[in-house]
Amino acid sequence: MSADAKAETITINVDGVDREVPKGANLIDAIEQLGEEIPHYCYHPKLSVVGNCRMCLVELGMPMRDRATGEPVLDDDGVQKIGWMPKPGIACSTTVAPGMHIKTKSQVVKDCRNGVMEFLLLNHPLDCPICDQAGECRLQEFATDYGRGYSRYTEAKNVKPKRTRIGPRIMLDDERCILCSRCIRFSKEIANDDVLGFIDRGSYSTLTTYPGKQLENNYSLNTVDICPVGALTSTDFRFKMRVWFLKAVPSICTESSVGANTEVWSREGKIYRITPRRNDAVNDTWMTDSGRALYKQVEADNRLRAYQVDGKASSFDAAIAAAIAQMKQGKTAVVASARASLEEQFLLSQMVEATAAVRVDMVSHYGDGDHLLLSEDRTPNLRGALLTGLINDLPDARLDGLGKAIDAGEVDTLFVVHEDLAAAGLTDAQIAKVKVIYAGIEENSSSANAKVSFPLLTVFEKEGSFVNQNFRVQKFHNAIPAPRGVVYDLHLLETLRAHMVGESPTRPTVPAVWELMAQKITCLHGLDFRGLGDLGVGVDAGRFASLPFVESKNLKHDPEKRSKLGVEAGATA
Amino acid sequence: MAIKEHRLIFKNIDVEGYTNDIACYEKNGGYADLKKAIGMKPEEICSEVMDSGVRGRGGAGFPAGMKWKFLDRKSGKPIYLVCNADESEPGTFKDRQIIHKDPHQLIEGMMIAAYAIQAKLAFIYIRGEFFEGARILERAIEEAREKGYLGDDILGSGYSCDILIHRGAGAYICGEETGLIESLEGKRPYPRIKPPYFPAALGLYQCPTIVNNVETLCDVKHVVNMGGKAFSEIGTPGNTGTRIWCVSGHVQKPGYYEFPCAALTLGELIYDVCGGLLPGRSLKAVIPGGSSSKVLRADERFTGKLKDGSEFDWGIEDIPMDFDSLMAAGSMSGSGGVIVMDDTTDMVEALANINSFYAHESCGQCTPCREGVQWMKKVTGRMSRGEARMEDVELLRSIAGQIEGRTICAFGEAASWPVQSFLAKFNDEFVAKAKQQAERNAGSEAPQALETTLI
Amino acid sequence: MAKTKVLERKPLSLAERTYLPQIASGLKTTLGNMLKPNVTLQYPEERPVIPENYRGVPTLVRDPEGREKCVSCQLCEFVCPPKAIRITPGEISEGSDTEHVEKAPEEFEINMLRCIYCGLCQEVCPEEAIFLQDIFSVSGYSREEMINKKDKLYELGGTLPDRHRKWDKKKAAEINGPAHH
Amino acid sequence: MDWIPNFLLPFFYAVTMIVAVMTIAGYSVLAERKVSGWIQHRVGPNRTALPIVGSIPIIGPFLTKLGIFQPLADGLKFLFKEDIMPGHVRKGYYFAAPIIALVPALTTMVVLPFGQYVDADGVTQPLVLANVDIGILFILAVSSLGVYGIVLAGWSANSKYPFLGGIRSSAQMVSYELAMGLSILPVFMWAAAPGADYGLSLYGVVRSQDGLWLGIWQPISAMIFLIAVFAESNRLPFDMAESETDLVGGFHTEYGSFKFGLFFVAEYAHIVIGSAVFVLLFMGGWNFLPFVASPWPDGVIGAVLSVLWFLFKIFAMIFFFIWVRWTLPRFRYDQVMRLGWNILLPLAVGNLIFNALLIAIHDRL
Repeated sequence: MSADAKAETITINVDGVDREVPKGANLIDAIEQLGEEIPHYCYHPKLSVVGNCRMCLVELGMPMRDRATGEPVLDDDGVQKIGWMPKPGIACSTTVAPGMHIKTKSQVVKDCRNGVMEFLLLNHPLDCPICDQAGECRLQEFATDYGRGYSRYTEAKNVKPKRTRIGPRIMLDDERCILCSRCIRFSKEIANDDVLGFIDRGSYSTLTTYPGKQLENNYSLNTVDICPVGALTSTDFRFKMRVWFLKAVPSICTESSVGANTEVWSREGKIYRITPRRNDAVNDTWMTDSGRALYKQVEADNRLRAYQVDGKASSFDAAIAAAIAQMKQGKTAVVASARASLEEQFLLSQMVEATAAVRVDMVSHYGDGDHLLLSEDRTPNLRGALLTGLINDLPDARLDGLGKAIDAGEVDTLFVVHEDLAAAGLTDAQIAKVKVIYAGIEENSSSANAKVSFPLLTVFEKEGSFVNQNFRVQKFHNAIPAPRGVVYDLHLLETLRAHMVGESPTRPTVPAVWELMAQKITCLHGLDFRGLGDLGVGVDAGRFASLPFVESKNLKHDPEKRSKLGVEAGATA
Repeated sequence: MAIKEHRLIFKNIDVEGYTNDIACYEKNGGYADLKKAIGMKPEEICSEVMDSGVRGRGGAGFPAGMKWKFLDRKSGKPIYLVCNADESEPGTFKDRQIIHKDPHQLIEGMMIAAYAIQAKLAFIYIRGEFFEGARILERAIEEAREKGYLGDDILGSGYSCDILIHRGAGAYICGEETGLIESLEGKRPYPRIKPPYFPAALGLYQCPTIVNNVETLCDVKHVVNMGGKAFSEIGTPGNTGTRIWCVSGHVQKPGYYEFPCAALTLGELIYDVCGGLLPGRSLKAVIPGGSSSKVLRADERFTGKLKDGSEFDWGIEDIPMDFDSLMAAGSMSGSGGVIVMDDTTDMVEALANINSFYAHESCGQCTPCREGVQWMKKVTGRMSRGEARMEDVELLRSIAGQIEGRTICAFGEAASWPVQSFLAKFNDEFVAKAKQQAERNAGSEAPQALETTLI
Repeated sequence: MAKTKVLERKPLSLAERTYLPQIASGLKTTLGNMLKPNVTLQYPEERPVIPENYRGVPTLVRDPEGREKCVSCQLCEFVCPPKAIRITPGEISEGSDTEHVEKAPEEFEINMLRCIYCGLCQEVCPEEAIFLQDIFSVSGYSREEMINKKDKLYELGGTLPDRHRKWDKKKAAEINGPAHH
Repeated sequence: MDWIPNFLLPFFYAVTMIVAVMTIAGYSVLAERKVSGWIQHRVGPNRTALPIVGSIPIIGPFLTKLGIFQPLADGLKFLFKEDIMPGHVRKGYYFAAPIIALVPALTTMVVLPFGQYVDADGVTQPLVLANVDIGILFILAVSSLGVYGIVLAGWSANSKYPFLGGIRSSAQMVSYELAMGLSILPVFMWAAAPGADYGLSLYGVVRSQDGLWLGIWQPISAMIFLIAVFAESNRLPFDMAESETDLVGGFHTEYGSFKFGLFFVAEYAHIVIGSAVFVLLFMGGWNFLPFVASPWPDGVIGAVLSVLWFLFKIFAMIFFFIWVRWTLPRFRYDQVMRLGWNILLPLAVGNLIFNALLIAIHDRL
């Protein structure tokens, strides 16, 4: 919420109590900010309003004014009379107005909710035991609040198609659908892929895709998130685990520099799904389908799982010793990564100092953006590398400069973080010429030729922060434990640095690294890790404004505004 | 026939030798009023219509002049006029007669109205089942266009407006203003939520739009013809002009009859105009304004106060046929479809019939109507099949109560009012039926209430 | 303050103070008991009558058609106080007879070393698939043996009558198609 | 070649005796379990069957049901169980304790007469391993050594519960030894009247009960002795040394397998010996009934019958032991002490004085 929005509030009367709400807000959102809830199904803050579920009916009234004179109409006590509307109105299509009176707890409102609830449940199958939505289902929640507890409906329920595959990642169960049309509106308004719609009429209305089309855009799984019932389910998560066993940890999507806010759902150290987390400054309530599949890297076959020296598994201490011995021979070059967290990049820069590295390189990973939540830069933390001073210019896709340096014999040892040297353009001859110390998540050409290999952790196994396309620093948390025997990335970097300068290594924590960073990096003055909050903080990055970043305009990023970044960042902080 | 019809709109209809081509229409003074209107300022026409007090003939009875006044003219967006010819209310068949037999009258009325509101384009949204009507209208429009009554530069006035015919796909809900607009836009006819989508401000393609009934638009022609003041003198104050009553059901001579408002009572309409009931039958109930209006029971007394303060005490035959009196009697004149039922009618069957119509026509957008109307149909269907349970009457009442006033459009009321009024007025009949059937089915495998528990 | 009432004890007579008569009467009592018939059952040969609603070993039951009832909703796993239940949910593949049920457990384990026979799993089961039946003696030579797997659970559970036939109704509705209009 | 009667024969007799006593001890365990079961409306051991004997029709199942083979199984089990020794015990004493507990119990039987044999000459001879004149003193002296086994067990276990049990046991033994000794003095004062053939001989006591049983003549002595025997043999209601409710298992908490078995056997051996002594002293030994002349014929048959009759009385006593066990609750420790010192000891002293006076008066008359 920006500062000026906070300033403008109006007073409305909720159930007899005057409350302050933001001006121009939707009534449901306004009430939600007061900590209460008006039950609703079809309304979604990021979608258009259709008002078809009728769950949010409330009694509305405005202070009465004489039509002719405009004078307030007073009752016997001299208090302005309230003109209650004769029929209950839906809160979702109502914008708050000064002096507005609403009743959310009156008998009429309760009757409305009970009635709508009963109607919704009439043709809803008793699928809860096999329904993936159970546990986070709005229908279940409101049924406990407003349901009757038994059914007066003795007729046969409607039969509609079940288990319909409407897209590569989406399964549709029409019987469960309550026709709220959120998915239709999302596909049309947000994903710009208008493939969903209703066929048939009345109680037989059926959600389906346009003939011959599928719901296969890269945002299709958001329909699963916004479906208030279990009509749309994710084939990836389907029947894998009940949600009440899962623990949600806030995290950041590493797919691209958008840095979508996510929640990682795990049970007993196994991740089952990733869902978006609302952040109006970054991703609203959406994320890409491809970003949701990233958890699979945790158990990927090509994961590097053990410390290796000369290709043989070894202990952490032995690997450190081997690496230090190699690096102390001098002429070390570092290939940093934009996939590492801000803290790791900072410690890497410290290590670069400690080793007196010959040069620091980085590899860019660019692809096509979709102008929504997938940006051209496919690394989550390129701007972090700029902030920490690891690099001063945007990286190239190939390590040609490094290759030349190797050819010229300026480099003996390569410390590589994450990157695949062969893929980044080094020839086999060049790689053979140097000793490689590799730290990364996966096995690749770098690890295959490495003298020492250090396994690193995925974003789910550690905590830290990323700097996104808008120079917004956002933190992620530890969702699952690290693989057995693997130390935290920060610990590894600190150990290497300390051994290089002959200190005894400490075990750095993320907040401790932040204390150091806040001192050394101007942009981060006055910030600490905890202060980032769940939604992150934008930092002033005016000095990088002239760099030719590759991101084009997308959902929350506008390159035109880049010059104003600093101002904007200040405002969003 | 004691009371003489006063035919205004139907003046030429059914006259020997009158055809629906433009030559015949012009011969009978057609398009003179359009010429007159073109000579007037649009605001003048509007105020004439306002003065005439003509009320919408589609069902709600909202004054047409008022509706035009609400039009958002400042937005700078084009204004549209839409003629609602989606006549699908059971018991109503007046618009079809106008379209079939005097289409030019409608076109003339529409052009006057379009000129008055300065519409950019006018549409006739005609019910999908009216194949013939659409054909006739298309021909009529072609004829009128040739003569310069519509199209570019109408009658040399510099005002241009054309009429497009849009055939519906056959759904009752398309008769609802905003549903009609959605359908016209090419979407499913889901009625829009009001607020904010009042057609006068955000109508067709989010532009200011006026939607009027066929009969209303024809009335506009006559307002221009005789002047608003003269028009308002037909009928009583507040209930001006003539109305076409479409009488159906158990009368000797069903059909359409045009009378000035309040010119006759319901009794006179049934017994004098329509020749009374079949021999040996007695009147049981009347639905006075299409199936969605509330039923009137033959042996009840209607008492209360009129708007002007006078008290009344009517039997069913004494109710004057106009907007306000029928409203005062607890029903409405609606679209003018008078359905007469005699003592052979089983009210449960009648309600089951009405319910299955509404269940079939519910658009399914909002929950109470989608689920509730279907449920009511199933309950009354069960009752008419002989599988009623004792609690069904109360159940029906409860369902109807849960629908009324909680839906997006007026369909909810249209569907729940018949149920509520049937149950209120013929409660004994429903209870007796339920009891009889429940007793007969006791012990058998009839569906038991509370069989399923939720979760 | 609580009211206390001191009761006067009747002084013991001499005979009572020797305790001998009491001992004698005690001996009489025990001897009398000895001559009464036994109340014990010769367990393996004679079986006790298990009352209905007895909470024995939890088992999985099949419906009268021999289909598995459990849909692996994992409510029992959730509700189980000692966390004795472990379910790996699975999907019924398309084309199977019970395709419309969609979900069935791939693995279902009840650890009888943990089970406290509270019966909450039976109570919570929405499909009436898990029952604590009349088995009261469980034993095994290893911990692994004491973990009842799905096969064992079905073997122990057998078939119980099903009042609801929910899935049959569902199937019938699917075959007859939507009762349109 | 006199080593046969001098050495081999006594050895043979001794072994026979040990086997007999041990068998009776073993079967009293069974009796205890069976009787306990009956008193509690249960069945008791009825499962153990021998491979061949058990499969004999009718008899086999009957014996099995009686639990006849159970003691055998128990004994085998004790023998073959893993012999666990806790690490914290004092090893030597730990091993010695059960032996010390059992040996006195078995030793006392040397002087126990168990029947009589009237030979062809009409001379009546006692059936006893060693017909010593001071039989009762021997018994009193040796059987109280049994407590060393218990005290040693409690102490060597090096653990608090056994230690408490051992201490309790020793205190209890001391307390009741006095009353016990005093209680039997009147018996011998009457039985071994001046001029009698035997002084403190148990055979003499039995002989003196040809008509009147001393139990009837000396009820107070009989009672005190009975109570003391209960206390000495650590039986309920005096099993303070074991007292599983407050001391886990008492002195033998740390014992298992065969060592525990030895304690077990020792306890039952004590019961058997105690019963035998009581029968000898107060219940007329192998005499048939009070005031009824023994109907035993002369010769071997008579001897066997007398022995059997004697055994029957012992079994009755053992049954009585068990019966009491399920009737009376265990005493509190202070009650045990009070009973011993405040009641039984004065009573025994009083009884002694009374009898002494009575004898004095009797002798004057």
